[in-house]
Amino acid sequence: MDLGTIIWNTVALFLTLCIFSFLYKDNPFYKFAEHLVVGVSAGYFAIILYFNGFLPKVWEPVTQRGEWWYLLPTILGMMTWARFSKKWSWISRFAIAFYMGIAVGVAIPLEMQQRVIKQLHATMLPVHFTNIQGVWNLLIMLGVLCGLIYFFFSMGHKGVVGGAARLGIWILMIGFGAGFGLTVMGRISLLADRITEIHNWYLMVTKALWGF
Amino acid sequence: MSPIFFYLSFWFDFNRINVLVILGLFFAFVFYFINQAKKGKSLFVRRISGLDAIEEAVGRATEMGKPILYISGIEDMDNLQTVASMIILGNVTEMVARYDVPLLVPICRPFVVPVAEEAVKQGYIKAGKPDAYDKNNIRYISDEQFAYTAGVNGIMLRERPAANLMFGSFFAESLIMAETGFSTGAIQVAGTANIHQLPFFVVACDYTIIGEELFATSAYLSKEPKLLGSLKGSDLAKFLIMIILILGALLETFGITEFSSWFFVR
Amino acid sequence: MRRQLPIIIVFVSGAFMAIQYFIPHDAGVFFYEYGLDWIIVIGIFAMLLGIWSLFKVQLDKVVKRSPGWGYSVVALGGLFFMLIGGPLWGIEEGTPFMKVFWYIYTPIQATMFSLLAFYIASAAYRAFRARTVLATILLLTAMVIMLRLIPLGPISGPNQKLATWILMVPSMAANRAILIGIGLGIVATCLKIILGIERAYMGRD
Amino acid sequence: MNFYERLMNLDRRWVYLVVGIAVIIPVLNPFRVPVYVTQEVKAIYDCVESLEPGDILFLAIDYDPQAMAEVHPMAKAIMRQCFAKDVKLIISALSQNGPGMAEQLISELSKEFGKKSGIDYCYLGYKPYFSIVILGMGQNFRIPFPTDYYGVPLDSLPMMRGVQNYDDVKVVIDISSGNITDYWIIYGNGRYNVKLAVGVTGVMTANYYPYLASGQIFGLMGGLKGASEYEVLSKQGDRAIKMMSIQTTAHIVIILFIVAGNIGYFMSRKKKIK
Repeated sequence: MDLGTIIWNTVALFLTLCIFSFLYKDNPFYKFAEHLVVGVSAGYFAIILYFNGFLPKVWEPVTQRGEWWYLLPTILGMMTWARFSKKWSWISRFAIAFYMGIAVGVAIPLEMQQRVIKQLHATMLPVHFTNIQGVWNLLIMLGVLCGLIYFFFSMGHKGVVGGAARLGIWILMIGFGAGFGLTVMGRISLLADRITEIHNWYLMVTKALWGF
Repeated sequence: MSPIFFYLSFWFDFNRINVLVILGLFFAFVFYFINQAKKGKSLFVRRISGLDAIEEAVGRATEMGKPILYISGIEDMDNLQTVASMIILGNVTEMVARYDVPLLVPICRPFVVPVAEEAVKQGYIKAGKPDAYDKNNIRYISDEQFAYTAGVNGIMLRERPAANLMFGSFFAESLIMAETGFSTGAIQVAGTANIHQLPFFVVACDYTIIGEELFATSAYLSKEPKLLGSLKGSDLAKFLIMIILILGALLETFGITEFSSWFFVR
Repeated sequence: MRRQLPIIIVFVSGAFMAIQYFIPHDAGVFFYEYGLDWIIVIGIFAMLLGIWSLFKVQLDKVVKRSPGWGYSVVALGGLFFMLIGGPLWGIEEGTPFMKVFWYIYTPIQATMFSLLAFYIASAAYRAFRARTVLATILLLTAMVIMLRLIPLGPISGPNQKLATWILMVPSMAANRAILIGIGLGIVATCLKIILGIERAYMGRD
Repeated sequence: MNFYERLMNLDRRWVYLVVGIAVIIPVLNPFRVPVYVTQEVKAIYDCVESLEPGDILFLAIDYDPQAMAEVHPMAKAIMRQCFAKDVKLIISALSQNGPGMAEQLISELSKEFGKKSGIDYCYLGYKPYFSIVILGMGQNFRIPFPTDYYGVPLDSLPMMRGVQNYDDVKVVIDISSGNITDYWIIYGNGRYNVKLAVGVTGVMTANYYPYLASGQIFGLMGGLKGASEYEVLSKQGDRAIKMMSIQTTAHIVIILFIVAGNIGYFMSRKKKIK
């Protein structure tokens, strides 16, 4: 075990404890770690974007493969820099417009397919009382119907609609409760991992110092 | 196969005709109601209490002389929840501009910065207070989820906003932010369409905007007739979906599967 | 031109990308992938805006000696170490750039993430009170799901069955209803943006 | 403030402290907790147990290394159970980052049981476009995989002689952390009628119960809980069971806090009404 590894791991341990100290209350250690991670991560992402984004998506296509059409988004990208000037900042709107147009256009058919039609298809199941699954299918369908009624905006929640919407929000709450309960396990695992890391540091240092 | 059909199949994916038909119907509904709205027909919208709470939160911030924090989620502008969030940000700014409290907007993705700047600036202009716009309140923090969370936690604890408004696409950071916000005593209104995070907002925030309500928010807050019209179009689509569902299940029960399999997307 | 052109651009590019979905032709696929590349490339250049915003806010604090300006020095230090260190040493494993990534950035972000174990407990303690019908439903469902992981002897069997039923029937129905609503909401929002009805995000002057 | 009001308004830091302790203790001293075994896991165990020596089981290791904590113990326990019973294995790894991890597991266990590649097991490895691979294997394993992971042609492997496609394997078990499972269900079971069971991560579990109900899969293991159940049944390994001790103590603590909060709430309200 070389000294460098021990020092780096000790730094990591220190920062881990800095963040945990936040559980008690805000304090200088937390502030230090917070500002450090903000600076480091922004720098890290910028550099990674350069190596894994700019080089393969702009530089290499244009200079090595002669795919000149990649210059078009490059120019648009540079237009966002117009925001540095008060007078010219409106130019950046063209970039925003292209970006939004593409994002929105891709989303229209995909969202309709993935969220609406797929769920619709999955819910059209035989409903009957001959076996238990048929009954469950019926309940699922009724649940979906009530849930959808809750999301009606142009009708007040009164009368029959109100009753169905009320049932709808109950069903949504069951969904949320289940979601909450299911997530606890994963979060506990995360904490267990951090504690294991701290324990490993302890084992490493005791081994280095006293040889056991 | 007829030659025309054969030729067409090069230019049109017939596997996806169901998507096209449903989209076409949906567009027709929305157009129809937008036109109705343009003609001046008044359109009713039910109450969404979480959205009424925004006004209350802004009012309280004014009384306390403390800022309002607006968090737009951690995804880029190609996520439609972020887009919706930016539109809501414009509406909220208009509300905030009427009072004299600062609006803080920490941001996670660089490309959201210019969009948020425009939205906030327009909000102030619309409220007739263009000078109140302060560019420095819209801050990029970090692309990294938890670095961003750490930064937002810092703002919550040190600038002590009276209200935290969280609209957009949130992931695991939702509960960290909401719990920190709760500990500072802020009123919290949150909305997201990420189903896996809704439970945490429901548990930790004062009001939660659920799923589709997020996309109805701008119509609700602005009361602009055209937007309300599209809301009505969506409702009609939902009604149609309910009928299709019932019909599909009934046919399926009697062993007729052609109807439901038409909705299968390859 | 400042007002109308962006709206036209949104409409044309949006309609184009929506239509290509229905074209099985290779050209459709090419434009789809190229279109997504546009978004990525524009995003890359926008990074400069982000870095500048961060730099300016932190530098302001240092220059004005606002309270806690020392921490801003830390943030700026971290930022410039990475910005200069990346090109200087490269981004391969073992360089100082990656050491900072593994031993400074990773432990902080992993620990932030793990705070959720505490927050999920405190949120459950505070909010799961049987005050209203809705709160009671939320509380009971979460309890049934959490109890699966606790050995309860004879109760374990029925509880497990109940938990499975909740996940299979009402919870599934809830998720589907929300998903369908969201899908419609998103498509409606997209439509409004393409048609220029909703354009607050782009400025109006 | 009386006792009940205090019970209701505990400072959140007490909650943090107790949760911290409830996790630290079992992390440092993991112990075995009793695990309730569900029918959907037992069905998988019984099926593997019913295989005769020489039968072939197809194990699809379709998860990324990130999901290892949850699903790796499943793959491990099933593989050990098969090796112990002299059941032969065909193994694929259709997730992009998975093949190296699968290879490690195979070489570790084959050494332990003294099993040989090509005789006792055949590791096919990775090919992109999993939906096409799953369909292709329905025709013949040799279509997507002319050679195994180590580059040996399938025809020269003794155990693959006469083994063409899914018809020659008794059962397929897919362990996955992504949507590859859907394709095993749609293509593997739907098209080629393979007898299929799946093991998935905790968050995915709920989505697959309908397939269990409709009989498209005969068994389902979900997350760490499912893995620990399989370990209990097969008596092969106890990693997941020990990890469960952390979950159990933490869940007990959280539930106790919820109960305490509600007792405080109801008792203090009762007092006010009086």
